[in-house]
Amino acid sequence: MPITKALETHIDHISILDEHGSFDEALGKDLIPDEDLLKLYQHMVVCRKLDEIAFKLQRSGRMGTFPQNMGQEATSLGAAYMLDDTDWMVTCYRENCGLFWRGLPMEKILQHWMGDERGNQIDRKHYCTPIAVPIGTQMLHATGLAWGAKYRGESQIACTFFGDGATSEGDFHEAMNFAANLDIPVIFFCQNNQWAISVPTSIQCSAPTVAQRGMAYGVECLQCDGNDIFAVAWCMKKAIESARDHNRPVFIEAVTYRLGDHTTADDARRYRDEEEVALWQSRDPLKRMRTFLESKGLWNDAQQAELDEHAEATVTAAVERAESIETPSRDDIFNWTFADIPEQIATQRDTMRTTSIGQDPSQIASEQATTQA
Amino acid sequence: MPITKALETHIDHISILDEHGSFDEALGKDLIPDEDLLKLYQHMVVCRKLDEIAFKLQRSGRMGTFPQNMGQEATSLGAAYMLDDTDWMVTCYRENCGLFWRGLPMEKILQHWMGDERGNQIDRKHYCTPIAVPIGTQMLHATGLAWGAKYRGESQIACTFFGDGATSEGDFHEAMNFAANLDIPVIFFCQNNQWAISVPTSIQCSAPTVAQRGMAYGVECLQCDGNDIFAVAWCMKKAIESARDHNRPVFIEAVTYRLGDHTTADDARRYRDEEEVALWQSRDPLKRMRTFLESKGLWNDAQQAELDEHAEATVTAAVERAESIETPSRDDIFNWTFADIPEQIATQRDTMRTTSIGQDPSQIASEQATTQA
Amino acid sequence: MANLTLVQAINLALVQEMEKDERVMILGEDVGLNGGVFRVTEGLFNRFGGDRVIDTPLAESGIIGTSIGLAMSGQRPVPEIQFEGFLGPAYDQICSHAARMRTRTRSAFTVPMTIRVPVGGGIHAPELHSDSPEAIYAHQPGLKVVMPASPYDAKGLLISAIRDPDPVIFFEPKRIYRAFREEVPEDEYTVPIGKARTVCEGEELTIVSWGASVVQCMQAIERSNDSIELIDLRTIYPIDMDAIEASVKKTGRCVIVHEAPRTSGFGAEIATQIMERCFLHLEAPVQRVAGFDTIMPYYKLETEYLPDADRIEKAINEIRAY
Amino acid sequence: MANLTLVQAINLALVQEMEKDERVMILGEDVGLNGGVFRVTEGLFNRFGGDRVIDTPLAESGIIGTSIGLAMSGQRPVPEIQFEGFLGPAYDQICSHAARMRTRTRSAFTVPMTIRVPVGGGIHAPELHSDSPEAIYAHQPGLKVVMPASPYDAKGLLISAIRDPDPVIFFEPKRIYRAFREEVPEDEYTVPIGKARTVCEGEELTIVSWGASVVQCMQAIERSNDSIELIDLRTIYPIDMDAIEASVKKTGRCVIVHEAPRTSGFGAEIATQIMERCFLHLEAPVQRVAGFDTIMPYYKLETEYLPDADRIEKAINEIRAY
Ligand SMILES: Cc1ncc(C[n+]2csc(CCOP(=O)(O)OP(=O)(O)O)c2C)c(N)n1
Ligand SMILES: Cc1ncc(C[n+]2csc(CCOP(=O)(O)OP(=O)(O)O)c2C)c(N)n1
Ligand SMILES: [Mg+2]
Ligand SMILES: [Mg+2]
Repeated sequence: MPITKALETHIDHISILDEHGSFDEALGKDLIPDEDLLKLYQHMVVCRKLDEIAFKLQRSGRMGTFPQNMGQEATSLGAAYMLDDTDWMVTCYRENCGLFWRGLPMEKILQHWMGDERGNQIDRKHYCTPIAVPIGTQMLHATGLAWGAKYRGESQIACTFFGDGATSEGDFHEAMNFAANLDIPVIFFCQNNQWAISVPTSIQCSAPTVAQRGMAYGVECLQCDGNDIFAVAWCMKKAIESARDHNRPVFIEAVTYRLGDHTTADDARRYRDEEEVALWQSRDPLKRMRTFLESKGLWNDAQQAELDEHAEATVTAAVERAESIETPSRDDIFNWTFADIPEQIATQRDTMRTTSIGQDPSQIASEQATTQA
Repeated sequence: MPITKALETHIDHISILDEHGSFDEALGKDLIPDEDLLKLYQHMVVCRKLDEIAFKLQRSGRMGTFPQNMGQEATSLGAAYMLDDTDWMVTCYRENCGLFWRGLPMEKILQHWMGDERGNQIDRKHYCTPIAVPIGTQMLHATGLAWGAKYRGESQIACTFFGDGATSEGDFHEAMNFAANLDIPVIFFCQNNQWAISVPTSIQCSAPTVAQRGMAYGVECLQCDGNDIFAVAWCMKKAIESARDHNRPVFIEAVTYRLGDHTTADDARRYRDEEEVALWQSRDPLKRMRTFLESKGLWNDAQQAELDEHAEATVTAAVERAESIETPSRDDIFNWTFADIPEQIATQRDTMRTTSIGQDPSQIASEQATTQA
Repeated sequence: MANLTLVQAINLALVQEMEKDERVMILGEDVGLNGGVFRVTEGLFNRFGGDRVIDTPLAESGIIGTSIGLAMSGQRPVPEIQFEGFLGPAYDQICSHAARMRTRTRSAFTVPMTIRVPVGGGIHAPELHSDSPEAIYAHQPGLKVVMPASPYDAKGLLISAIRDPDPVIFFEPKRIYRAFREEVPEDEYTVPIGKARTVCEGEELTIVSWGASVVQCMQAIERSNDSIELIDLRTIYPIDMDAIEASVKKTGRCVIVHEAPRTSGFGAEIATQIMERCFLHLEAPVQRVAGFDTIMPYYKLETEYLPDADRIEKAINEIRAY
Repeated sequence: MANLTLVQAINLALVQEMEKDERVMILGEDVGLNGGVFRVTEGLFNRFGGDRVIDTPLAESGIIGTSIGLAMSGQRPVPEIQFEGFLGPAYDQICSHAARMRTRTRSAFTVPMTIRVPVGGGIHAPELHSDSPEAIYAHQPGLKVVMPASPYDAKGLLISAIRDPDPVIFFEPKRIYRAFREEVPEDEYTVPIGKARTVCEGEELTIVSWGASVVQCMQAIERSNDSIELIDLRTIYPIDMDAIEASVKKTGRCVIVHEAPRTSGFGAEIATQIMERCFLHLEAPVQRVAGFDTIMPYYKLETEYLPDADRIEKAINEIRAY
């Protein structure tokens, strides 16, 4: 046979709780206990509240740019929920919901977007890495972090999060390829939220799925409804097994939608239709979860009212904490460049406001002495 | 259905004339006329002779590093044969056989590896780009070249060549992704010769095929026996159609083998088995072609003897031409940096051996005058 | 004549060059319908269509690498990199290919491409949105590096850059994108690459600067009683040393102001060439007011990092007193 | 003590650090069974196994990016980039991440990583195998940049680099990989990062150089009748200006020699700091003997490009006669 099949393959799409409220028992049963479901839902609501308040803070000049999570809460949260507490979460900047689940204090995120590096001074016990501004670069760090754990014989894995846009960067390819070929336990979790600022996913990936990006490396690829926390959890379960037990990376595409602007510096009305937004609003993971909980008799309006209040209070308190942190000192510009600050930098620090030289100011004096001599 | 198929796909492997001499009439008939077959074979033999002579030149200090084509002649040649003369061939450094088919003078290649930029001063009528030293980078240029042609409404396409190792670089990913999403007519032609210097393909790509790299972008992916010029031609025909008529890129993996060292600076015995080499020697595209031609009564020993002589003479003449080219002038270091050489570079050029300053030497004089004044 | 911001002047230059020359194409992230995150390419997508104003995948090496191919094929690409901090992924294509193609092929292939990049600090942006990497690219032979400090120059220099037969990195100081307006002729004109501009003349001290810092230099000069000459470099490479030399030979004193880290910043090159050319005219060492050898801080501290009129004034005084 | 080449000295340092510290891992292209294209890692794969000496996919950004992750996780990666011309694809990971991680996270995460890179011209290699990009990385805050000029220093500096808590780019001048041997102690020792070495003392002129060019400087000094002090920088950043200042204050004259292009090369920084610190001691402008503002030529012309003893001698004479 001159034409033979060198490979046959396919991609599964997972959906458990769909936008019409139908729930697949076969896959969904026992995936998430009811008490956890309640916690997860409450968590999402708090995170959504942060989006609302952060937006106002930015508009009133109390914060810089802020990227909202709105519409995508189920993705990072579903993933964080399934991971062990000591697995690395290597995120981008649109995973607040998952990070808070990890215990990362909300004021850290606020502080970061308020222009203070200490927001990224994350206690290592959270196993979270700093916000990654350059798109597509952090997957390599995730690969290295997981590799390090594997090297030391630890069972820790890494899960790295990124957008549809990030999959266009070369580093994404290199990270997946390293993980696949060197057997490194990383889960590559793509939040396909349909947009990279103003550029639609079709320009990042014109293939039928983003999930098939992973086929290039021979790793398992899964696509799921990213607004369905059950589907996310199901995929994560499979992926965690594959990574933890077999050192095999997995690629997950969670199909979701960025309900808000790209950041508070953006105005999405310039480039996308109201209709599209409305359609996705009907698929909102918060609504879906609430309806589901209500249908199970686990939730009611009174509880919601209480939760809304709690969310407002939680976020407001975090904002207060963030705003009450003292401004960093000028010296901080210099003191973190190296473990030991070289003389040259120390001099720049010590003279930054007293002389323009940035060199040992005694030089000026001595030179002047010489001049006069 | 909670688990649905988001995608089903496969990869075809093409083989027409196999290593045992069996020929698939269904696919192979009329693909290459007999008279062309003879020319192609002769061409391969000449190219193989260049490898042999270049190796000796390097060993005797008459040339720098040289990368042999040995074992891979059918790949670039089969591709060049199928392309139009005005389609771009955007190569790496292991495609001499295809480039000579294009009419690129052999002395150009020699001159390049003898350390002379003029070896890359390629007449644009050949539609070949310079030798690309940084691995994996030239596919983006191919994409741009094809894009330019498409923009101007020309029917020209580009075919870019690279090794298995190159597919690990981020630029490879970005090039395929641009071509796929912006509908740019480029053929991505991977010569999977099993090695990237000392690193086997399994470390570059542990997936069952390299061909599936293309699946990430939703483009057509083909795998063929790269030592079978018919299979290469068959894939190219399909790919050219797709690119020229539909602006769709195609990814071709030609499975072949680097019979020689990586370059003359390498010693492959350090890292690979004799047995593996012997196996692939039995699949040598030149042997295969000769046997086929003989079986069709198109070739005999006398013709071979004549061809061997012709090859030796051709290569020797090219070497003579390359070696008789005058050494470039010192000024050449400077004269090609910009279309108009800025004053500063001109001064560096004009003073490089007369003063160390690299600045206007009149300065020295005038400053000295001032000193004395 | 119209009273334009720097953003508007650049937009106008792009429109005029695209109308004049079919080969000009704009490509980058969000440059299409959205008009760029700074709105520099606003209106171009509607005016020239999606074939000439192209939203690309999010991949800087891809943007520059395909632009190199486009240029080699005869087009005049004007790729945009969204912020200077994202030049990094494209560094290799810029330095290993764009800068070398002419030399490598002895002009058989050339790369007439203008890379537009917003540059510098002071807009309260996140990390990697506030750097000043001009010295990096000035050190790479085969590149021209341009940075206008005014709307008039921005238009004229950009037109020169697009018409230039070689690759140009066109840095746009984002702090002054909309900081002030200037009369900008509607007709096309060019400002030559490689020629500095004397912003104001003076006898006692020369300040050399470029980009957004020119504004701070002017503030410091206004405060000072000394007679100070201000040179806006406009082009980093090739540098206009003749202008600097003439000025420093006159004044005998020089202060260089830039945002980039001090060590190995472009100020060092200028100071060294001044020493080479004006040694016996110098009354004091050339002084640098620059960013520090540290990562540009997040925005709570960014004004401490950027050279301001205070620091420039100190330098002036120190050098005058030397 | 053994009489070793620079390659052997580096190999020895790697062996000793790997034996001492389990966290040390080597990764790169062809570093495994093949022992690296220059055989610097020869024998390590067999000795330490494939978990610690890893042949990676052919992807420089991947090598550095995963090394950053390894370092963040507590390892001490020593990635190799095969030639300095292939640092380009890794530029972004080096400058946007490795250099910034400590500052960005206020030391919550750090990147103790040593990037080994063969550097410089003179070995008759193809394009992009002969460059000298040290000034590029010296301009990036957060990186240390080291370049030994002798086997003894190579071993001691590499051990310091591997133990350093911050990222170090360790440039290995390939022209002198095997050019000469030197006594190298078998015991481990360190040479501190940030301290220059006075190769020979002199009274009339100071030469500052680094890497392979130190050899050409010594040739020029041997030819000269003047009393010349030669300083081998050893570390580019942080620079040992105290050593240079002391020498130039004594001699009053200075020549800087480097292979990299002249404009914005690290020579400019040194010359400028000399002016800042020794202005009234200088008898002549500091002189640079450097590569040119052109692409490093292919090997037929490479010796014309590289500073040789003739050009250094001319500089000495010009500056002495000034
Ligand atoms: C390397 C790099 N290029 C460009 C940018 C500017 N930028 C910030 S976010 C963004 C879009 C990211 O899209 P995606 O990856 O889909 O993530 P999303 O914002 O949708 O969550 C761009 C282009 C950047 N931060 N880094
Ligand atoms: C960016 C870059 N990294 C490393 C090298 C050094 N190098 C030259 S050839 C080569 C292997 C290339 O392998 P492959 O792509 O399979 O091509 P082949 O030589 O097998 O034809 C390497 C690592 C390079 N030239 N460019
Ligand atoms: Mg997105
Ligand atoms: Mg190969």
